[in-house]
Amino acid sequence: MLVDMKDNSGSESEPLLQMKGLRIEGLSENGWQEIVCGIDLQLKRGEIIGLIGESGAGKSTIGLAAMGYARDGCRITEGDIIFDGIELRTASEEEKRKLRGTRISYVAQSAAAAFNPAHRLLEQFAEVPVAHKILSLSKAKEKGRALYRSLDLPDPENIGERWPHQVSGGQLQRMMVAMAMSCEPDLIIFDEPTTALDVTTQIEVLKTIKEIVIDRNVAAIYVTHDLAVVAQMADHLMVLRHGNLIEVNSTGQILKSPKQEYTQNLLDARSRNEKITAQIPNPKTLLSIESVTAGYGKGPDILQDVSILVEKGRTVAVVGESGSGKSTLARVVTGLLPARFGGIHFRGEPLPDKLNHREKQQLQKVQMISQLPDIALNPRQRVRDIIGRPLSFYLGLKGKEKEQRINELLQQIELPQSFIDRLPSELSGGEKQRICIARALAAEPELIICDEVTSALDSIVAKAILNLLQRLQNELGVTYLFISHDLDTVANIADQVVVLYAGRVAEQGSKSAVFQPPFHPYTRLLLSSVPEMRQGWLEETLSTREAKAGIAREVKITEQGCPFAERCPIAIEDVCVASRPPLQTTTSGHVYACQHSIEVLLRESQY
Amino acid sequence: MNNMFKTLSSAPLSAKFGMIVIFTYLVVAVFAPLIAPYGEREILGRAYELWSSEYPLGTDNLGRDMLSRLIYGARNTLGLTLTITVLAFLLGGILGMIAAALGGWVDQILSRIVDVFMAIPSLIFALLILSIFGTSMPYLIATIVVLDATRVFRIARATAMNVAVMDYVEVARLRGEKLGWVIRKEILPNITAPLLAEFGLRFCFVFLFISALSFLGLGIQPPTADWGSMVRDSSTLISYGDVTPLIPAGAIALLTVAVNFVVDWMLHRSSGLKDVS
Amino acid sequence: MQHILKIIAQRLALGLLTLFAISLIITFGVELLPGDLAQAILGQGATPETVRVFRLELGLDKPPYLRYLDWLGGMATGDMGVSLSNKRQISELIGMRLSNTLFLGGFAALIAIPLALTLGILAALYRNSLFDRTINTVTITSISFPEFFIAYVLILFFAINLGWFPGISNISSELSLGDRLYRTLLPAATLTLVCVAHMMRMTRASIINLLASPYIEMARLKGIKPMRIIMRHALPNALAPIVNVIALNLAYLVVGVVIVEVVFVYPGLGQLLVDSVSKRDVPVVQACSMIFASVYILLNLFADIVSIITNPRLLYPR
Amino acid sequence: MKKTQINNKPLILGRQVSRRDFIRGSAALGIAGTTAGLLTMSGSAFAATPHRGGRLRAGIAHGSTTDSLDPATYENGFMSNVNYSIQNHLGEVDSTGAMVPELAESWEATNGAQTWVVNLRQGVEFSNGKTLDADDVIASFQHHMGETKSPAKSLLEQVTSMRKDGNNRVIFELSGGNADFMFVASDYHVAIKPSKDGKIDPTDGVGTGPYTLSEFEPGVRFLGKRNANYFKSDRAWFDEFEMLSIVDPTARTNALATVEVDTIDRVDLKTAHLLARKQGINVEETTGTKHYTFPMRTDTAPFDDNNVRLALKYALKREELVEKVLYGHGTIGNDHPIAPINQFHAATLPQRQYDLDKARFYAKKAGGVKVQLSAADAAFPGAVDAAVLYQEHAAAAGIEIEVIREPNDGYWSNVWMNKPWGACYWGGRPTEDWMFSTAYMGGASWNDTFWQHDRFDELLLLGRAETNQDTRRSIYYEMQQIVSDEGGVVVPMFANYVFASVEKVSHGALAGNWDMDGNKFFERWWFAF
Repeated sequence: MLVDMKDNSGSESEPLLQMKGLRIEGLSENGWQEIVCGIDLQLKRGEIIGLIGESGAGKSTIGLAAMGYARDGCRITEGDIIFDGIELRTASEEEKRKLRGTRISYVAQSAAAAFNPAHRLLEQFAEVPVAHKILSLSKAKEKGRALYRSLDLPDPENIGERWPHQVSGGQLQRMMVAMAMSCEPDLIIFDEPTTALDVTTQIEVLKTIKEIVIDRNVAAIYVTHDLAVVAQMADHLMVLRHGNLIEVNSTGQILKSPKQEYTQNLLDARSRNEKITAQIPNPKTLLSIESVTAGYGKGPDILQDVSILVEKGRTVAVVGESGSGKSTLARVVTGLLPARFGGIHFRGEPLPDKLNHREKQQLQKVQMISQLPDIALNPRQRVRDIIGRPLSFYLGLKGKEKEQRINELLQQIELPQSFIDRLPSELSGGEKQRICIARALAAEPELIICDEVTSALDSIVAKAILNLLQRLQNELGVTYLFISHDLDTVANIADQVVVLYAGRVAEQGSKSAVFQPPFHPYTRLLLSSVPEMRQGWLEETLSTREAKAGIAREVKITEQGCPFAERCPIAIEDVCVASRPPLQTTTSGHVYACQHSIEVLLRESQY
Repeated sequence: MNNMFKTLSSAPLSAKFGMIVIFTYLVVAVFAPLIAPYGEREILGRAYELWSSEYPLGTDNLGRDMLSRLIYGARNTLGLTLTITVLAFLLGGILGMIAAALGGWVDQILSRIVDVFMAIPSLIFALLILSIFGTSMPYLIATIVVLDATRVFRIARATAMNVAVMDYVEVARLRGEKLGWVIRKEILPNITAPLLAEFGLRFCFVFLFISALSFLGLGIQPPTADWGSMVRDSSTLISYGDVTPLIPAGAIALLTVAVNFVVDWMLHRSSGLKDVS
Repeated sequence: MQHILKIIAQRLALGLLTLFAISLIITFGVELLPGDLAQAILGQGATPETVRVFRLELGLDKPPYLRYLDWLGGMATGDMGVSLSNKRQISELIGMRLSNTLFLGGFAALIAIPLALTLGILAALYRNSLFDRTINTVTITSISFPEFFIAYVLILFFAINLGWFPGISNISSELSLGDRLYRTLLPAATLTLVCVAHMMRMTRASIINLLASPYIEMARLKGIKPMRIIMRHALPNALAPIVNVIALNLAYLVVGVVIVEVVFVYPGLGQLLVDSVSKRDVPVVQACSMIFASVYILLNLFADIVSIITNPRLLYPR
Repeated sequence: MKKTQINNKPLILGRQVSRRDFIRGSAALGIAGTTAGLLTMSGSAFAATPHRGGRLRAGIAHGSTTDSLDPATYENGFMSNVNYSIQNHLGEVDSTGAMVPELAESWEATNGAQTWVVNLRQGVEFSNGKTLDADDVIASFQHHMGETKSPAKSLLEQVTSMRKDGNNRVIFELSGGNADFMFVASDYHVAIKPSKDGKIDPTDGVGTGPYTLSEFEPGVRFLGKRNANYFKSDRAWFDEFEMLSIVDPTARTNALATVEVDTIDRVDLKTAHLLARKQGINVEETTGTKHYTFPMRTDTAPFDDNNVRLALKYALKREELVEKVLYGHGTIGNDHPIAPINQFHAATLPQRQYDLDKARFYAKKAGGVKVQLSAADAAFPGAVDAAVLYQEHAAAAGIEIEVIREPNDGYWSNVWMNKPWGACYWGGRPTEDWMFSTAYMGGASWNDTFWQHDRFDELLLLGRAETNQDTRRSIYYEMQQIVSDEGGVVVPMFANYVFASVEKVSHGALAGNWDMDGNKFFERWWFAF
């Protein structure tokens, strides 16, 4: 019935999906509040519209509303949602259920969470066509395998027999895109499908989406906060903020000449704003990590022979894909994970391996800020207690003195004093991260380890946090060990850059040296994978040899040879796989781990 | 304070009912001597007198006023149960949090000890201990406390484990905080909701366990009125359809139901599930 | 698979260690009990002389640790020894009782587990409906009454007033299976009432807990029917905590039924244990405790295995 | 058949109250014509002619998984019934309280009752086919003599030799004259079992009894099939006899109410009147010498002061205990152990009353009384309630009694004769001398009051030797008075045996020496229809 309708319904001019005056409310502590405030949207067949905005903009809610669906704690209060002539707001649950999965399908942000861990991937692929009686189980599975094959998934015949946890994040996300196609729907909702991925992985997923949507002429709503990403996909963009429409236009127009200030801010947040490294006379080494090798339990070495020098007052950034050992490095420095070999010196003195062997003063001088402010703040403590504790613990401050210092700190992190009595649940993500910074500052540290401090934040907020960190460094002279997977962020804040790959240093040196040729092949891959704010970038990048060789591969920790050899476009056959790349240091103190000479790398970088 | 009233008034009907019942019981327990028409052990009339204006619920097997016994029973039973439950939570809760916070061999040793205790049938364990040391109040309390502490340990450890992996606990440890502070300030406030719910359930189980012990003759010393013994003393009457034993049994059941209603509501609140549909 | 076997082996070894610890505690405990078997059995007839002879006959003159070692040696070779009081082989003594206990426990489980699961699933499906509230209230009420009281009330209504079932559940080997089931229905019903609430509530809670997960939302957005979402998407992932609670309750059905045995005159293991404690019949107490502890340990192991099997992450590590 | 009274060592007759308690001594034996009282609460269980057939199912309040068939270990009512149903003894007590021959055909005492010649019944067969002879009797006795754990050992210590005179005659030589020897020789432990090479197999379950052992699951169930060769032709009417151990009183009542069993012992006194009202159920009771006591250790302060003892004796409302603990199924006591049905019961001795003035007077004399009373329902059913009532009664006289509820478990080894004051249960003895010498003679092993009274001990010896009835009466009167006024025991009441059956269960005159027709209901009763 439905299948028939699909074939003869609607003319080209008639929109496939139409939303008029859509209003959605959400339940909060203060009762029902409007989170989508009268949105109109039109989507034709084969058209892709991008919904862009920061968190809380209501973009996912609108995306889901296109399926006639409101999450628990949300309700659609007004407006029309007409899909192919069917009014979804008045349609019965059963009618909507029959549309979902068959004519409108959904791709969630995190495939790892959205695939049911208890079932094999192909079974989940086949579930929709079988449940909706469109295909038999064997036919459905066959179709799945065919789709996997056409999407260049590795081992397409058998990958479907795996469980979700056995497949890497990027592949999983691509299989979710495939699953959305199981019944060849008219409309697919993409809900931030690449947000949680590394840049290199992001490219492969974007490629898959592109193949599916554009090549098969499916209409799509693409929800994201990343303009650069959506610029590669969408014909039109809707910029949203707090449930309101800010601007809607063709993608090209928005990128070129945004009409609203907010849109401009979004564009600016993605722009690279490189920090100029100031010269410091007689730089002093604050922290030196010497040939550290570390791992968990009886597992393999996650870090191998890593040596890093951090100068006082500088920012050293550690970059790499997930699994490269960045966070492990942070744990070794903080003492949470004693190193297997090697040592750490802090202010010229050896720092004990284990946390509980460190003296209070040593603990005080090294502070850490971590990735997820949500779980870094005790939900039962007020800001006063959170910031106040290090003050009383390390500095013995009490009463008025402490209160005053807390206020100073709040001022430093640009939050009003009224925040002192708030609970973390009453703060936004950016505010929480500021509190984390204040807590670290309260200890009056010399070194702050920043572990992906901006990756959970919206771009504008992240930018503000980076500015804050930079300001604090300028004012207080604090040193940062800055861990990030985002090269833009690193470019914005770092003086020195360490590129980690599979637990080893691939390249390290001053930022200018690392981000300019000669490139280490891995650095080059990373740099080329960062989306650029222009249409057509994706196609270009996909055609580079780095992308061809480097994407769609997992990071593997190897004992011998160069771990990157498999993904390296200029790997020397037999040599790179077999023997460890030598460390080459230039006169400027720049270090490469590569079989190729600097000259060769320089030449290849021009390619 | 205002907040609390707001929360309470938003409670569903069942929870409100539960809170009213618990409150009533507490009032009765605290003011037992003022409320009860007769003394706890005063022998007034013949055995099993019928309900009358003089004895609103009749008399028990020794001719004591049933209503007065019931009221004093609230005091004794609730007091004892509360004491035991609180002690069990102190013991099991603290050890559970320590096990979770420290991990490693401390956790291993504590967990294995608890395993051993849990594998011994609790009634048998109680029988053994109470046979050895007699059923005096301290031993009765100690025995049930130990038994229940093992259960509390498990839940406290499990919930504390979830909290212990949180970044803010790591931050506290990085700061160099001592174990006591980590447990008291970082872990405990975040597991109070499940612990409170468990407290309600434990309270009921202790309550029923004391009744079971009373049934086996190992409960509270006479002539102290306790509901379990009151049920047992008149349980043979049930076979004749007499309602006498129903009264103390009903009192036990009503309180347990009430506590469970409140616990349900608290669990629902703490789970953060927004069930609107 | 190897992973599971390894875990099973580890847990069994740990279980043996637990059993060993328990046997020590029990021995120590029973030794601490005032009086010994000779005194307990002879009672008033216990003159110093008869007690001396009896003790000699029982081997109670040996120091406790030697008797414990003897017992341990016997256990290691699978010999549970003989009851001190009536010289019967403990294996034989326990055999019938254990099978009775397992029969009753199994019967109760057969009613209670499907009932609890069904009610829990339905309650989760129709959460916050009148049905859900009713089921919740009824089950809470059922666990709020003391166990013996539930038993007495069931007897009053179904045995004495209605005459549908016997007032006691004495069973003997002569009975057919049907008769046995008929005669044990009331105690099984009592046990069901006692333990169904716990399991049902856990089922409901774990399922509801999962309903907020992204893959459930995904299933909804795939247009899967609500019942199928619960059964196929939520239940397999909710199984681990549910099975844990089921295991605890099953253990209770075997271990904790002394009161039901007393009230229904059902010849099970609990009564044997209570009797043996009161008579200080150490080998029987030991044997019963070992069985109870083993049941507990094995059921927990079973629950763990189910959690592993239902969790592909554990079953098929990367 | 000669009947002389000679003192002997205490007789232990096993446990009765609940599965954890004990009864001491045998019950009402109608010496010289005293009969056990019989009261019938409802209906009449007398039915004209005995009728053969059916399976009698009894719910018995005792039985433990630790029970053994060994006669040396019989200790509760369940095993007493098993004993009497599969085995016989030399003699038995009939409904008039007289000792009559059972496996003995006749007996004769000579030499001042120091030599007893017992002639055995001929042609009696054991259930294993063996015919009863003198060797079996001697071997059965020997099981309880010498190196043995049998509680009957002390009882049979007076036997210096046993020899057979032909296959059917056994001659017992005693260390001193004892006219009551046949009571001793028929003690329930001394079941006659077949011998092989001069020994019996104590646990083979073989006997000459009315039923043959078919199934026995200790603490659960006993099933006997009628012994077709039973030598008593007018007994054992049922084809089968089944016994269930039902310890919980409610369960026992339920079993009877749903006719899962035909008869139960130890009816819950609280609800006996309700049970009697039920259609088709008869509740009956017999009265005997069973009494409940509160023995004080007179060797321990403060009970070594007779003022304390008297203060406590006056501070108890006995009637209320009978009403609320026995629910009327008993009679009040007068602080001595001799029952109204005993031959020399001191009926003229003034009944001790609840007298607060006297209680206060003696308490004041003692310098105030503040004591602990240990009780458990193991002592007797309702002992804890009785203690609580006592506490309340005494409080009115300013006497402070703290009731300690002891665990039932181990009550007799830890509390009785250990704690200064406790609750206790005595089955009583058929004769004054027997009772007194068991528990009141200075130094007697079960003198649970640790009481030593020279005049009393002197009278005891006098009475044992005395043959003049009137002189004996005055001796025993004086002894009862001494115990009542100076002894360490509070005897508040004598308790009845109460049991219930469905209507079709019929019987003749009931024996009162034990519960349930002398624990022989299965061979004496029958189904009326």
